[in-house]
Amino acid sequence: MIWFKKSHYIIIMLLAGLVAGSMYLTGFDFTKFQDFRNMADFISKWFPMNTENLPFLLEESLITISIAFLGSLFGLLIGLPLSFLAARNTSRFHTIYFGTRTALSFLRSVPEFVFGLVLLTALGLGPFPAVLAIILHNIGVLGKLVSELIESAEKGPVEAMVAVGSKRWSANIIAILPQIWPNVLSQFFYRFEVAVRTSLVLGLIGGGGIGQQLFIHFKTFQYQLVSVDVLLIMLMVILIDFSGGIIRKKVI
Amino acid sequence: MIWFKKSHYIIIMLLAGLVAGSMYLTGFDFTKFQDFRNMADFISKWFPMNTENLPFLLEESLITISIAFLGSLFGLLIGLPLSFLAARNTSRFHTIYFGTRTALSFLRSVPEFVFGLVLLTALGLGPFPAVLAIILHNIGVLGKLVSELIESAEKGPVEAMVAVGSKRWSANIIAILPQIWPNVLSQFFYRFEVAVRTSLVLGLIGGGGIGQQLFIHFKTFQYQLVSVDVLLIMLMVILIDFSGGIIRKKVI
Amino acid sequence: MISLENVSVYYKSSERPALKDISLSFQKGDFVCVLGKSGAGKSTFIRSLNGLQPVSTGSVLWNGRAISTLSEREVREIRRETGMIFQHFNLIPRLSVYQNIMTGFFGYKSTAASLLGLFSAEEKRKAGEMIEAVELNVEHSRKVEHLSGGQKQRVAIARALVQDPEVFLGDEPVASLDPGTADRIFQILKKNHSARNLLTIINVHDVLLAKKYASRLIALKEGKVVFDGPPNSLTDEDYEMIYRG
Amino acid sequence: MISLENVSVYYKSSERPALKDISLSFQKGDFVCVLGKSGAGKSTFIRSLNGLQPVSTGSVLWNGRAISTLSEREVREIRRETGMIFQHFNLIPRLSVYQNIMTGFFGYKSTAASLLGLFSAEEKRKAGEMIEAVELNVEHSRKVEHLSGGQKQRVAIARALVQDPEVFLGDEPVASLDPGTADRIFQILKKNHSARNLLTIINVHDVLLAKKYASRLIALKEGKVVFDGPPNSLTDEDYEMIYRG
Amino acid sequence: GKKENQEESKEKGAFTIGVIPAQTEGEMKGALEKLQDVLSEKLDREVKITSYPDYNGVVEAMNYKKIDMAYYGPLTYVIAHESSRAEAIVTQLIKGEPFYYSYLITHKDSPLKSVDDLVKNSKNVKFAFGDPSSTSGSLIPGIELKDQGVYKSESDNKFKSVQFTGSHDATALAVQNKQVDAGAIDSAIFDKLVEEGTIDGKQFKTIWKSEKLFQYPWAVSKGTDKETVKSLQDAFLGIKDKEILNAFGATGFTKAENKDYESIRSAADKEGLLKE
Ligand SMILES: Nc1ncnc2c1ncn2[C@@H]1O[C@H](COP(=O)(O)OP(=O)(O)OP(=O)(O)O)[C@@H](O)[C@H]1O
Ligand SMILES: Nc1ncnc2c1ncn2[C@@H]1O[C@H](COP(=O)(O)OP(=O)(O)OP(=O)(O)O)[C@@H](O)[C@H]1O
Ligand SMILES: [Mg+2]
Ligand SMILES: [Mg+2]
Repeated sequence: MIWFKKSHYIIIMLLAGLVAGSMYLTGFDFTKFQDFRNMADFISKWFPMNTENLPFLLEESLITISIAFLGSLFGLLIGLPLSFLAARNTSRFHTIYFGTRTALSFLRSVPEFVFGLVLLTALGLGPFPAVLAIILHNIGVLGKLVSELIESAEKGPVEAMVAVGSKRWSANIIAILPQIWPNVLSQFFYRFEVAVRTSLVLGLIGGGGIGQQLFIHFKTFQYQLVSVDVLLIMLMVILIDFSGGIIRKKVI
Repeated sequence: MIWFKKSHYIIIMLLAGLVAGSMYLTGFDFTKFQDFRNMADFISKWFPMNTENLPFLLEESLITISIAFLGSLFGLLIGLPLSFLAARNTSRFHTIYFGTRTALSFLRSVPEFVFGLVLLTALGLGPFPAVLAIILHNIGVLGKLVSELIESAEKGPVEAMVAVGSKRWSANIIAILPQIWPNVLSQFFYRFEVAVRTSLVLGLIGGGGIGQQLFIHFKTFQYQLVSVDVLLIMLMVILIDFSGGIIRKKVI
Repeated sequence: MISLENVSVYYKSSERPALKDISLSFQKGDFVCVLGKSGAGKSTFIRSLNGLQPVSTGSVLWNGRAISTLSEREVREIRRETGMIFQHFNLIPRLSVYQNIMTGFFGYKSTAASLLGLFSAEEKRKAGEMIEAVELNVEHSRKVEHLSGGQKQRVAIARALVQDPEVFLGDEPVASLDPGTADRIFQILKKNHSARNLLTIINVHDVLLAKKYASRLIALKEGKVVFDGPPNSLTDEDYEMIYRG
Repeated sequence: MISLENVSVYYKSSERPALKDISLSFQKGDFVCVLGKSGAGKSTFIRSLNGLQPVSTGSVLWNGRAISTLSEREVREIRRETGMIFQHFNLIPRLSVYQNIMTGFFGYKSTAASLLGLFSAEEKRKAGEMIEAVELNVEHSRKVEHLSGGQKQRVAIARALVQDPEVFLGDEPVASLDPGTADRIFQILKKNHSARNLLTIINVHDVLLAKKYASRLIALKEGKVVFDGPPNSLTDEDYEMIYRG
Repeated sequence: GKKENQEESKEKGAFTIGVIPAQTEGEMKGALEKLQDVLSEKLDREVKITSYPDYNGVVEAMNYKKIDMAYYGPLTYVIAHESSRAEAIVTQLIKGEPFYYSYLITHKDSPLKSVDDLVKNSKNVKFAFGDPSSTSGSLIPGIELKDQGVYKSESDNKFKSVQFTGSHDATALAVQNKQVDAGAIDSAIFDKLVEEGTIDGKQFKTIWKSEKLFQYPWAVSKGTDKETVKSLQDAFLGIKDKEILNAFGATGFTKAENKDYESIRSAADKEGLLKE
């Protein structure tokens, strides 16, 4: 018993219990997988793809990628400073720490489509409210994720800056940012990806872009167009993923 | 110019260009914020909340949380091993590294509701296909995020294990896991949160839980019930967030 | 200048105190070397001097005022006058040699100037001079991860030196250096010390080096002061007592 | 047992080679200490011996076979017979003192046994013994982050010792230790060495320690071997030449 | 939970029905439970009714026999019939009639008085459809506009802008608030919104009315035996319970069959929505 303590077993038992309960509630049962043929049949309906409207859909994709880009970039620009306020080791007063955490938690807890709905009423339909909804949500997500990276950063360098007599903020930023930067980038690109997928939900309520097209095609059962939309979305996600990988490699 | 190099300015110019282009495409314009009254009016429709059916909705929330829990836990259990194959510093062969990355990227790029739709043709309506859709998606997401944590872990401890003559896998696991564990947990709880929100999209196609209720209420304009659903979702997210924070504090 | 009154330090995850009821005082002009076995409390001692390690009981006084009662601003002023070299260097990863050294000036700069990297020509000259002094003949733009152990340590020394400190605290600043370089670094510290009448306190394992440069030796054992006096008063019995297994 | 043939090592981010055309050979029974200024290439040298640092040109031979031509399995067999202490310790963070030391047995265990923590009573006894030997009197369950510098180093030493290695490679294994403890550690290494006729190669800055224990001294300067011989043949001029600024 | 056990209960012989609350407002849970009891009794078999927010999942589920009966919109039904031979058996009566219409509406202050005006001024008109899968909010008016030569698709049309509001309710409000100049809407829902006071009927003009459209059908999956269909029809026709009827905005139920939706089918076909 070198790595495991008794408490670990208790945790495992507890998890197992929770898993069993959840399985019961969700009707988890692999024997239900009788009808593989159904799946194949269903997927076959998506092909051949209907590429008639491709130029238009590409245009819409461009809008989606713009929505996602602005949503995640501005989210990061606002969330990053907040994350320092929301990290235990860099936040100065407990009240600020706690307040920021709560605010971020709130932003994160509101589903994007609720933000979208509310903003739509003030701004009209279109991509702009979608961008704002994604920004608001991303502030919450990136603020939290980055704050946890900050909390698990090495303490030594910060201590060195403190010992130099540096101002609190220069110390925190200069000693921590270089440490967490590759992971911050990785989170940013991940959120960028997610924002492309989020445009689906926002498309449902008129947020524009390829997400809206997808829902229109979906609701009219035009699966041969849906497959094109999904493919475009997948390509965008993979593209972002790929370029994120390259950029990250440069900084690591 | 100690921290900034010429290349940084080029990057900033480039970003600014992209931002401007994206703003143009998405009709980014804060002057559109004329109709605050609309927003207030719209939000006022959500209140007072209609709590008649609260017990039923709580039950549905429990299903949602079960879906999210299974979806993220199994996603982690499968994604974690894969993430070691998908990290440059722990993956042994370039082909495996590349193959796993591509597979994860693919899983991530498929919108959850596509998985959901395909699975429900074999499994019928209800939460089970939702769980599987979330698992599949989470394998992609957690696999990638954890692999990037692995890549930015300190190399020293792994080197020590290699020098001991340890088997490749014991070396990677024992030297890296303790380093990244707090951030892995943070990702897990974050994905758990996200899965609760994802249940919304899946609710649209009959994935069960509070998401399905929310869409029903939304489509029938029962905003006073929508507000209850949203509140429940928010509470779940905050609850998960909060317990995640506590658990993470224990391991850091 | 600095004095300790009944200072004890207890760590959370350890049963025994790291420092136990220590009372000492240091004046400008003292060149103190602190000896002691591994685990005796040397690092804890040096870190408690500028308040990096809060004391559990007792107090550390700077010019008669307890550090724990000072405002954040006052503590910062003390610290920027105090150069410190850490046992594990505490360099900032992913930054270059030069960037790491420039952070030594942060105590005197506004947050904006620090983060924008606005350094005067004088500061740059100074940094270059210190890089020379510690014999760092590597590319200035190399990331500190890509240095040898002793080179890392010398970056840390240069960072502390550019501060032009009034008080110099070193936690085994030459442990990773060869005897030749170690001696030359001590010469620099000593020259600095004498020229500007500093207070220098250094933990060191190399007793010969300590004897050669110190004006006062202190030895810790299990968190207590077991020797305090001029180098020539350290007898072989003392030595034996300090380092016995 | 180990020999180097025209070994050179170039690092990507550095212009000069860290090792330059080195040819040497070591036999069982040699107790070698490697001297050299900071940055001379000592760490690079010791890391190239067991293949942790791939060489740019030339080759490192174990029993006549180039390490670069061996299968992964064979390399692993070599490494588990080789105890290594790193300059920066390379302990595993967030694991305890005891857990870190137990990883020393990993070379001899299956992945499953390693990860499940299945260790024999004999192994546990051995670990306990080594903890004693290196005088680590801290709680075994304490996380290694909460140790003093020298205590960390001793955990690293104990981890290498539990391997019962045939070859012992040390990169400044006592740099963070006081002279008393350092000497006692060297005694242990020497005793081990003689009892089992090992090959021991240690980088060390402390020339007195090197002279006291080594059967052969090697000095590196700017990546080249500038001295190779028994300790008593090291003249003051040699010393001067090795460490000159 | 109970609905998650649908699959199992089906094996045990439960008859599963999916309902999409398409043109109703208000919680219909109570009504559906009542309906469930009525049908159970008449079929002498356990019946499970679950409501779903949208058609797609339900259509696919019926397609693969995961569900036995569903309440569809006419267009959705036609699509479901085409892909899986779902059969309409019952529809609802509203004010005694199984029909409704599609309206094109404008604000009363609008200069647009007819479809001709709309066509002539299309360059200045912001037009709103409802949900893209809606018969009266999208399909039928879309065809009319196509015939008039001003609309081909969302990307290719002569309007200043075209958008899908996602629902009839939103379309009505958008017209009332002058966010759009004209919109397409379900006549029955429009009347209901006026009745409920959600919108002010006096603010609107109807500038076009479609042909009769057959009401929302209840359809069973392919291969449902005659006997079951018969008992279902009997059960529905016998429903007089106000709560159930109100949930669907209906005054009663009547028999329906596939050919009642022929006009919608040809419309959908024309739109290319049926090609497999
Ligand atoms: N990762 C690296 N990338 C680039 N250059 C490196 C790297 N590691 C070491 N070097 C350079 O190679 C040379 C030899 O380094 P090495 O670490 O072998 O020196 P050393 O003799 O161990 O020095 P020390 O006593 O300071 O530990 C040095 O000039 C160093 O700057
Ligand atoms: N963070 C910590 N948590 C708990 N105990 C600690 C911590 N840091 C140090 N200690 C303990 O306090 C005692 C003194 O530690 P300190 O680091 O001051 O020793 P030191 O004299 O600097 O030793 P060395 O020469 O090995 O660096 C040691 O017994 C050590 O185990
Ligand atoms: Mg120390
Ligand atoms: Mg070295």
